[in-house]
Parts: sequence; C-alpha cells; structure tokens
Amino acid sequence: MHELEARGLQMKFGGVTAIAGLDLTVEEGEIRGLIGPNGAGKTTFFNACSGRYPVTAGEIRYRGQKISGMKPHQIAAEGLVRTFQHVTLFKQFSVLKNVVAGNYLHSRHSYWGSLLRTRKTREAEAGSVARAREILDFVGLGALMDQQASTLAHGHQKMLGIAIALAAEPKMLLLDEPCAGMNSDESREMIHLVRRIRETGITIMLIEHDMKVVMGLCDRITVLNFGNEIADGTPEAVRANAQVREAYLGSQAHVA
Amino acid sequence: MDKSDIIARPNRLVWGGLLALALVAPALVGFDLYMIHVGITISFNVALATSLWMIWSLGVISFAHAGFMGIGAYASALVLTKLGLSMWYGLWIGAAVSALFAMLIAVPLMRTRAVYFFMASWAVGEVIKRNFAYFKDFFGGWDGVFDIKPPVLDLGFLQIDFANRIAYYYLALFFVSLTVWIIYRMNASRTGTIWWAIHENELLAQHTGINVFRQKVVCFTIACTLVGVIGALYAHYQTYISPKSFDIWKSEFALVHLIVGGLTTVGGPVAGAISLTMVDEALRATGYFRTIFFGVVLIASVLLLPGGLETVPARIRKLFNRNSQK
Amino acid sequence: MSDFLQMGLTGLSLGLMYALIAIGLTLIFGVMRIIQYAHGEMFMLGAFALYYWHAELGLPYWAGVAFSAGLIFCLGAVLQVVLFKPLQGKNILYSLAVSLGLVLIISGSGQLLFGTTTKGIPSAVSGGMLIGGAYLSYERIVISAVSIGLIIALWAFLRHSVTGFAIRAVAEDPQTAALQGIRTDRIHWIAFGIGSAMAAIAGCMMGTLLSIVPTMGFLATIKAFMIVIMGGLGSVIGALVGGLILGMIDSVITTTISGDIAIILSFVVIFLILVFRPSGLFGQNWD
Amino acid sequence: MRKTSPPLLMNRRRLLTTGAVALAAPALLPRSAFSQTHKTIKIGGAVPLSGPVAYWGHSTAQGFTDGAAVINAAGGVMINGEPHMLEVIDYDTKGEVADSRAATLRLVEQDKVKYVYSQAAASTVGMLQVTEPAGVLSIVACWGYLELFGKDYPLHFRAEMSDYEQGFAYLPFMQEKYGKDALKTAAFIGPNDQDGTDCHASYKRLMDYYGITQKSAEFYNWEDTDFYPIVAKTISDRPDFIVTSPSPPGITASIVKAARELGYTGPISSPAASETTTILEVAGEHADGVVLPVTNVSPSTDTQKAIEKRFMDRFGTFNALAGNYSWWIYSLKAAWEMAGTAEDTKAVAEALAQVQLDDTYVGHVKWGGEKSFGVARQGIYDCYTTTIDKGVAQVEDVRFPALPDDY
Repeated sequence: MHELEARGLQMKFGGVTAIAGLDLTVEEGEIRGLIGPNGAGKTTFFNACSGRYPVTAGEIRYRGQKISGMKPHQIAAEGLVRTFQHVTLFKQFSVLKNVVAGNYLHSRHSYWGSLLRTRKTREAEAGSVARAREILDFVGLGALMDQQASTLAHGHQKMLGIAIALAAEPKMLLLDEPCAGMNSDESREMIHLVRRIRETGITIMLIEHDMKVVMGLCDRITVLNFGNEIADGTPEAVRANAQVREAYLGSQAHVA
Repeated sequence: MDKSDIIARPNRLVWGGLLALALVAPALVGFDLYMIHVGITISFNVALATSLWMIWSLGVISFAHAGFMGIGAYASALVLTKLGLSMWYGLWIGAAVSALFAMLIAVPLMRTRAVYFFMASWAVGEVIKRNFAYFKDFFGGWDGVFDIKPPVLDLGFLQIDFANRIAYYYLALFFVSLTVWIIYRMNASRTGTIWWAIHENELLAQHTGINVFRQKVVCFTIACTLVGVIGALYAHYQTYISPKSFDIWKSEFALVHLIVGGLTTVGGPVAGAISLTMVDEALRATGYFRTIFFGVVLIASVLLLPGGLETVPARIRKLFNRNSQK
Repeated sequence: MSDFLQMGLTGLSLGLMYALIAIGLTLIFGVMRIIQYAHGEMFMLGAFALYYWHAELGLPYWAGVAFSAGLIFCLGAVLQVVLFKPLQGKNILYSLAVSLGLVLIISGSGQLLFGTTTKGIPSAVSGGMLIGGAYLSYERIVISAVSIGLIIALWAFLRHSVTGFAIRAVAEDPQTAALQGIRTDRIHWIAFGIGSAMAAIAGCMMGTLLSIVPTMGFLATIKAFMIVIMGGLGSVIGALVGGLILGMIDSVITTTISGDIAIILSFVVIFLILVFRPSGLFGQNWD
Repeated sequence: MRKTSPPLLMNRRRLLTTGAVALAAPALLPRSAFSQTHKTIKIGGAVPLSGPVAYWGHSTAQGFTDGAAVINAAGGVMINGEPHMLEVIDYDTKGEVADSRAATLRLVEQDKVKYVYSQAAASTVGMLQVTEPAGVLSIVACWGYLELFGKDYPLHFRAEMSDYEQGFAYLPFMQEKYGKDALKTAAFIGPNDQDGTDCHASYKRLMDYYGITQKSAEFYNWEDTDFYPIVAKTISDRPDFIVTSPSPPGITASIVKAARELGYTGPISSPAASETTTILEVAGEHADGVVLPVTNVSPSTDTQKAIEKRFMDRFGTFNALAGNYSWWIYSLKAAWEMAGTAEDTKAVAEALAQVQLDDTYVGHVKWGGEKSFGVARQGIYDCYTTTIDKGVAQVEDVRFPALPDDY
C-alpha cells in the first residue's frame, strides 16, 4: 500500500485550473522530488495534501486513508506534515518555544491540567521541552535556543521551520523549497539534514528549483507543468527527458 | 523559555507584594469607605481588563466584553429578584449563562478575523445590551433591575453580611485574585503556548495539529465565563443595574486599560486597570474637565509610553544598567 | 399609500445623509486602515463651525459650508501628523485608543466651548412640496443632492485623479507606493484631511436639518462604522448603498414597528455580513 | 540561565503601584481637611455635567452656586445666632447611575456632606441608594420615578413638579385655549432611558385622571438626529395633541418641525423644554401650536429680572429651568433657620416640609403631597406656561396647579 497516493486530483480556483487530473504515488522511506517551472502547481499540490485548500475533484490517500476532505490539523495528526515556501514561524517566540509549540500533537494537554499544574501536565511539558531540545540539536540550531525567532538569519529560519515540522513527529514530511535563498554551503548542509531525516524513517517529498540539490537527493522525481505530470522517474531519466527540458527552457530545447 | 515567558514567570515577590498591599489597603486608608469603594471598582476593572487580555492572547479584541458582563449580572440579579436565590447561587448561574451564550455566539463569531472580529463583537455587544432594554417586562427595560441585595454568608459560628463594604472589598478581592490567578496560570502553561501560537501565526498553528477553531471557542468561552462572574459581583455590589451599565463605553475602557497597561503579559492589564481607575477617580473633582483630562492621559500614555506600563521596569533596568556602565 | 411614499422619501433622504457621513470614514478607515473613532466629532465640529459662521456672524450659508470643510480638513491633517503618524506600522489597536482619547477631549471641550444648550442652523432653503400626499421639503432635496454630488466627486477623485490614485496605492501597499516615488506621509494627511472634511460637510447638512449639540458625534460615528462595514471597506459605492440600506431600515422599521427593533435589526445585519461576507457588499477583503 | 537582576532594583509591580498611589493620593484626600475658619454647611451636588442630560445638570448647579454666593454675601445662614457659610461641591455623574453612586459616596463619606442635590433620573437613582441609608437630605428635580422607589424615603424632596403635577396647570389652560372636546386623545414621545420612562409614567397617570385616551408612546435614542420616522408613526393614528417629555429645546424643535412638515396640526406640549430661542431658530416658520409648561421666558417681577441679570453676569447664560431651580437653596436656608440646626437632618426635613416662599423666580412655592408620599416632599409652585403661535413666543398663563384633594 502506498505511503501517499493522489488519484485524478483536480484543483481549480475560479477559472484557473492549477492541477488538472494528477495521479501520483510515493512509497515509504523514499525521498521524492517534485519539480517544474513556476506556476506548475507544485505548491498547490502541497496545499491540497495538507488540507489548506479544498480539493476540487479526485482523491488523496495517505497510508490508504482518504485525507482529501480533512482539515489541516487532522491531516497533521495522521502524520503528514508540511513546511511552507515562505518563512513561517512564531516570530515573537524563542527558537525553543517555536519547536515546543510544534510539539502540540505529542504532549498531553488539558485545560484543568494547565490550571492546576498537575504532575501529568508538568511531566508532559518537560517532556515536550526535552524533545524540542533534541530536535534543535538534530537540526543544528542547539546554540540559538533562547534567541527570538525573528532575529535569526534566513538560513537558520528555514532550518527552524523544518524543526517545527519535525516536532509534530511526522511519518511523512512535505518540504516546500527548503533551499530557497540559501548559498551553496547552506544548501549542502540542508542536503545532509534531509538525508539524516530520511534515515530516521520519515518519507520525504520536496519541491526544489536548485537542480544540484534535487539530483543529489531524490530517489525519484515527478515533473509537473501547467498542472499535468509530464515525466516521472530516476533523476538521470528525468534529466534526459526532452519534454522536461522543453518545459524548463522553453522552445529552444535543443540547446546542449 | 522565551521573552514573554521570562517576564511571565512567577516573580513571586512582585505578585505577593501586590496582593499583600491590596490586603492591607483598607487599613492603610484608615477604613475610609469612599477609598474602599474605589478599591472595589479597581478590582472589577482589573478583572475586566485581564479577561479581555485572555481573548487578546488569541490575537483579537472582543467589544462584546461588557455585554457578557451584563449577561452574568442580569442572570444573577434576576435569579435573586424573581426566584429569591442569593448571590451564592447567582454567581454560578451567571457564569453558566454567560458561558452558554459565549459558546453559542463564538461559533459564528470565530469565523471572522482581526478587524472584522472586532466589529462583529461590537455588534454582538450592542445586540445584548439592547435586548436587555427591549424586553421591558422580563429585564426591566431601560429602568433596569432594582434592589439586588448583597448576600449574607452564614457559617454557623460566623455571619458575614456583605452589605458591609469592607467585607465586600475582600470578597471582590478574592474573586479578582482568583480570576487573575486562573488567567496567569493558563497563560504560563501549554494552553498559553497554544493560544499565543494562534496569535502569532494561525496558519502554522493549524498545520502543526492545533484545532484552531475549537481552541478559539474554548478561550472565548472561558474569558466570558470569568467576566460573567465579575458581572454578578458587580450587580450585587451596585444593587442596581440597567442596560446603560453595560454599554460600549465599559468595553472601551477595558480596552484602554489593556493598551495603556501593556499587551504582552498579564501584568499589563493589571497595572493599566489600577492606575487608570485611580486617575479617573482622582479627576472626579475636576468637574467639566474630567473627560478631557482622561482623554489627554490616554493619548499621552499611548504615544509617550509605547508598549504600555509593563515596559516601565525594563526601561528603568536599561537606564539603571546604562548608569552603572558609565 | 402616502404613508409608504412618506416612508420611502424619508428613508431615501435619511440614507443619503448617512452615506454622506460614511464616505469620509471610507477614506480614513477603509482606505488608510485607521480606526478613527473621532469621525463623529469631526461631523460635530463641522456643524458648529457652520453655526458660528452662518447663525452667529450671519455670513452666507454656502460659504460657511466651504469654510467649515476647509477648517476641518486642516484639523484632520494636523491630527494625522501629530497623533496618528507615530502609530503607523503599529498594531491597529493603538490608533483606536488614540482616537478614543480624541473623542473624550473633543466632546468634553465641545460642551465647554459651545455650551450644553442645543442650537439650530437656519437653512438656506425653506418650504417644501407635496408628492402624492407625502411631504418633501426643499431642504431635504438640496441635502440629498449635495450628498449624491459629494459621493460621485469622491468616487471620481479616487478613481481618476492622480492624488486619488496615489491614496489607493498607499492603502494597497505603502512600501511599493513609496518605491514608486509617492510621498506616503503627504498622502496620509491629505486622505485624513479629506475624510474629515467630508464628515464636516455632512455635519453642516445635518445641522441645518436638525438641531446640533456637542454630544451628537457619538451616534454619527456608530452609523458611519455600520455603513462602511455593510458597504465594504474602502468602497465608495458600498458606502452609498450601505447608507441607503440603513436609512431604509431606520425609516421603515421605526415607522412600522419601533425604533428599538430598527437598531437591533441593523446590528444583526452587520453581524451576519461580517461573519458570512467580511468584505461587505462591494469592498475587497483586507487580508 | 536568567541573568540575576541586581537585588536593590525596585520590583516591577511594587514600583508601579507605589508610583500610581503617590500620583493619585493628594487628589483623593477629603477636601475638608483644608482651611476651616468658621462654621460651614456643605451642600453636595451629584449632577450630570457631561453627557446628553448635561443641559439640566448645569442649570441645577448654577442655581446652587449663585444662591450660595448671594447668601454668603448677606452674612450666611443664621442658626441660633451663629452665621454659617455655605460651601457647594459638585461632582459630575456623566448621567450614569453607577457613576452617580460613586460621586455621592465621595460626597457623603469623604466630604461628610449632609445635603445633596441631583438632577435627572439616572443620577437621582444612583444618589438615592447612598443618601437615604446615610440619613442625608436630598433635593432633586426628577420626573415621577417615585413609584419605583415606593414611599419610605422621608429625607428625599422632589423640588420640581413631574409631568403629573404640572399637568394640573397646563392641561386646564390647554382645554380653555383649544376647547375640552378638541383634546380627547393624546400621544407621547420621549427618550429611551429612565427619564423617558419616568415622564411616561406621570403622563399616563395625568391622562387617566383627565380621562384622555392615550394613543401611541414612542421612544427615541438620545443622540438620534432625524425625528421624521418617529413623528410619522406617532401622528399616523391622528392623536388630538402630543406630549414630548423630557425633551430639551433642540429635540422639541425637531419634533415640532417634523410634525408640522408631515401635516400634523394639533398642539404639542413639552414640559422640559425651557427656552424658546432654539425652537424658533430650528423650527423656523413651523414653530406653531407649541405649549411649554413651567417655562417663564419673559421674567416680569423684579426678583425674576434680578435673578436673570445675576445669572447672565455670573454664568453668561440663563434659561427658565435655571430660574425654576434657583429657589431650592433658599428653601433649605429657611428650613435650617426654622429648625435651628444643620446637623439633625430629620428636624431639617420636617421644617423644610413647612417652608413657604413667595418672591422666587416661580412666584409662590409650597411643599405638598403628604397623602401621596407620607411626607410633604413635592414642591408645588406657580406655573408659567409659555406658548409659541405662528413664531411668536409669549407667557400666556400663570396659575397654581389645581391638584386633586387626595394628593
């Protein structure tokens, strides 16, 4: 049974068709790339999977269960968590509190517990803080724990976004342009991190424009253009595919 | 933890000091009944401002706040005048009724955001007030409800008649401290983290698994229940309530106390409510100029003290450090 | 039959007057996103400016309206620069708190300066005519004409004039507008001045039709906010339609059932619009 | 991990509250703590000086301020041969019940005042909750809410007549002027708050007594600007005459103008509109058929002229209401001198009930109403009724209200 499966997925906003009939499957433990020119429908697909926008037609199944009708918080509870293209953080919070907030699903919370500070609540909160420290060390932000999120450098803010997603203990992670706006050694660091995340057993699907990152990381790549899938396969097969080159470079596809 | 937590962490010395000062205050002012009345008014305003701050932790301001205080007040008043049940029952009935209405109204209200929420809550407050005025036979219309007797606490060996103002001062102080403690405790815990996460970035909060809609409804309901209880206390203290006691000006002054006090910690509304209630009472002797002076104080504190009274200690600490470094 | 016609005519002229108050607010609240609670006070000051100009000094009526509009334009501009400019970029609640302070100061000092007795401004036009049993005074016709004229003028100003375009650009995105060379600070106080001047003119019109008292600003603010929300933030046509709806509700419901119901009903309508269609009838959604 | 703050640093919260208390304390201290040369009698005022009913609040305060100055200039109040000076302290109540209660608490508990005056229903209701239990004598102008408060208020005096008592002066006059059978039905328009409901209660009792059937009763919002809809509804079932109360001159003018424009020709009576200039200004040529009870716009006797002149010099404004309230302080003076004490409010109250004055702004004044209220606490005086016909305002009638004998 596939980890993530889209069948006949359609996404329409008013007259605009962002995704026109997409069939796609992702297997467990895979690092899947999703590439295509701007406006191809990549982020729209992520928005559909995460429940941010309602699905116009077709179906999305995660581990066999239909999630295309669910609300974002229910989908996150199923283990499918996403990050965002633009930096989205809890700006006023400290780095540590950002990740603690992200850990909501896995720390018991009750209003009475919060009020009376019962032992269970204190333990849950301590456990949450400990888990957050672990994740921050894993991601490499251990030293910046007490800094306010808004004061971090761009690269670190992207890393924090991933840390927050990891705090939700996902089984599958949708990374939306993790290396956008990063220089080469920051990208190299990100590649290394994604590999280490996959080793913990989390399936990954990522949208990325930096071909070096995509080719280096992904086991399989799907290419979208104007909401349709035009290619699917190993990185080498996709690079050689004429249609992909044409979609990216426009009509002068024959340029070497 | 983070910036807001450091300030919010129980600085026991400060909160203990304030509570001690409040407990001793009647003796300090030589049991001057008028000053004790000012003390009771301060307690009500503190509770009103802090419960409004609780809603602000979601990122929105509710202008229906005085309306829900009215619901609590009318519920406990009518329970007394019509069914003869004393305030000890009226408090809980008032709390339950405003909680019920808060939940019913929160479901549609929470679909709105930022300024739209603000305007929608204003409309809710107006509808609540004008329904008190319209249903003459049940709510007493614009005449309001008369002689809401304060209760008598009968502990067998001790009878406390709360018509005595000093007794009522301590009763009000107890309920207000309870309210501030509840709000402070909820904020300093995981619940506070959830609500402030919704405040900071609702989209991200939803995608990390927080059911934002349910959290908003729960927070709104708790805040309105707390203000309902204060409404019941207010009714039994004033012994007379009318729709005009819960009009928009009360919500506006609660907001003003919040803004002048400071928006980031629970210390803000407490400081704002205490200082501005004193200023308003002190200006009473200035007759015509009262509203004018209050307007000037309001504008001056917003413009000259961005961030509100709660930033004063941080500013002094900075000043203090700068002097010591020189 | 004449009762219905009377209700209709009253509702129409009432609606246009309410729209006149609201279009100023459309500019300040809808476009510049400042919660100007003291909009009603500008309305009141405009009325009193005309009262002292026309009734006390006996100077010509229409010159008085222009004088009052100019005076309140300057007041609005000064207020924006002194009070609201430091709050730019800050949370919108701060602009609410400052404008609340303004309400207290202006209405309080209004009672001191103008005294508490109600005053009336003799109107430039008198008499009226009967249409099928319903009475319509020339005064109301003139005022309705002025309202329509001003609404169209503001609509045209915002749509076609350079400054109007600049105001809408600054409201849309201040940073990008600044990059295009628009002096945003200047636009802010111009927009604020025009909005306040509109309220002043509405004050003059309403002042001649009815009596004026320093505390009349409060209800005008409430009506203006209701209309701007109903019509849609930032939309001039929305203010016109919102004003007419509110005018009709006030006229018809008050005449048939009772005043209290009319007000409760209009607030319920406001609530439903905000919950199910936040951008109002014509406005664009803010966020 | 948190940097240890220097110990001597003032704790955040204590600094805040001590600073605030230091700032506010002097203003809260009782005023009487200051200079105390000779015996004084303090009179407190819990009156609306801001808000929609400020118009009446100011007139009341002017009556007391002027009266105190005149009495002090003439050597003060002689009690057992000892002169007592008068000191008037008034606090604004914003026309709200809770604020009025707070103001009265300050007057009674801090300024130790034994005599309080108030104005308008909301402020009076707030004040009464404090004065009666504290044994403080109160004198107010308010319209007919006594039914809500019942009879057990021995120290409470209502110096101004409600629509009910005034009716026994202006209704007979209107019946003479327009004819008895021309005034078979009446309608009511008033504000939607305590004042409005009070006046409506008195209006209803009056009409029931005279057997006049009552048509619609409409209530407007204080800040309402357009009266067309309400007037259209009121005149839709053709009442013979309209009573609007308590409506200040401006609102009365708007109602008259709307009624005339909508074709209504019956007389309109407004017991609380106390001056005609605004009505003439606002209603213009529509100002016709207007009856203003208890309003003396052209002071005729020398005392009335003297009062008008003094008010103009002292306050710059004068209206008939301020004149109507100006006799209150003199009746208190007579009561103190008669009772020989200013401390024992019960004795002063009994004395006040017997006081009768003659040369006041409202002519002959006496207190009545023992049968209705258990104590003669209702001020009754000559009623000057001003009418406006075809833009001409004149005092058309003066008569003492012919109250029913069981009153």
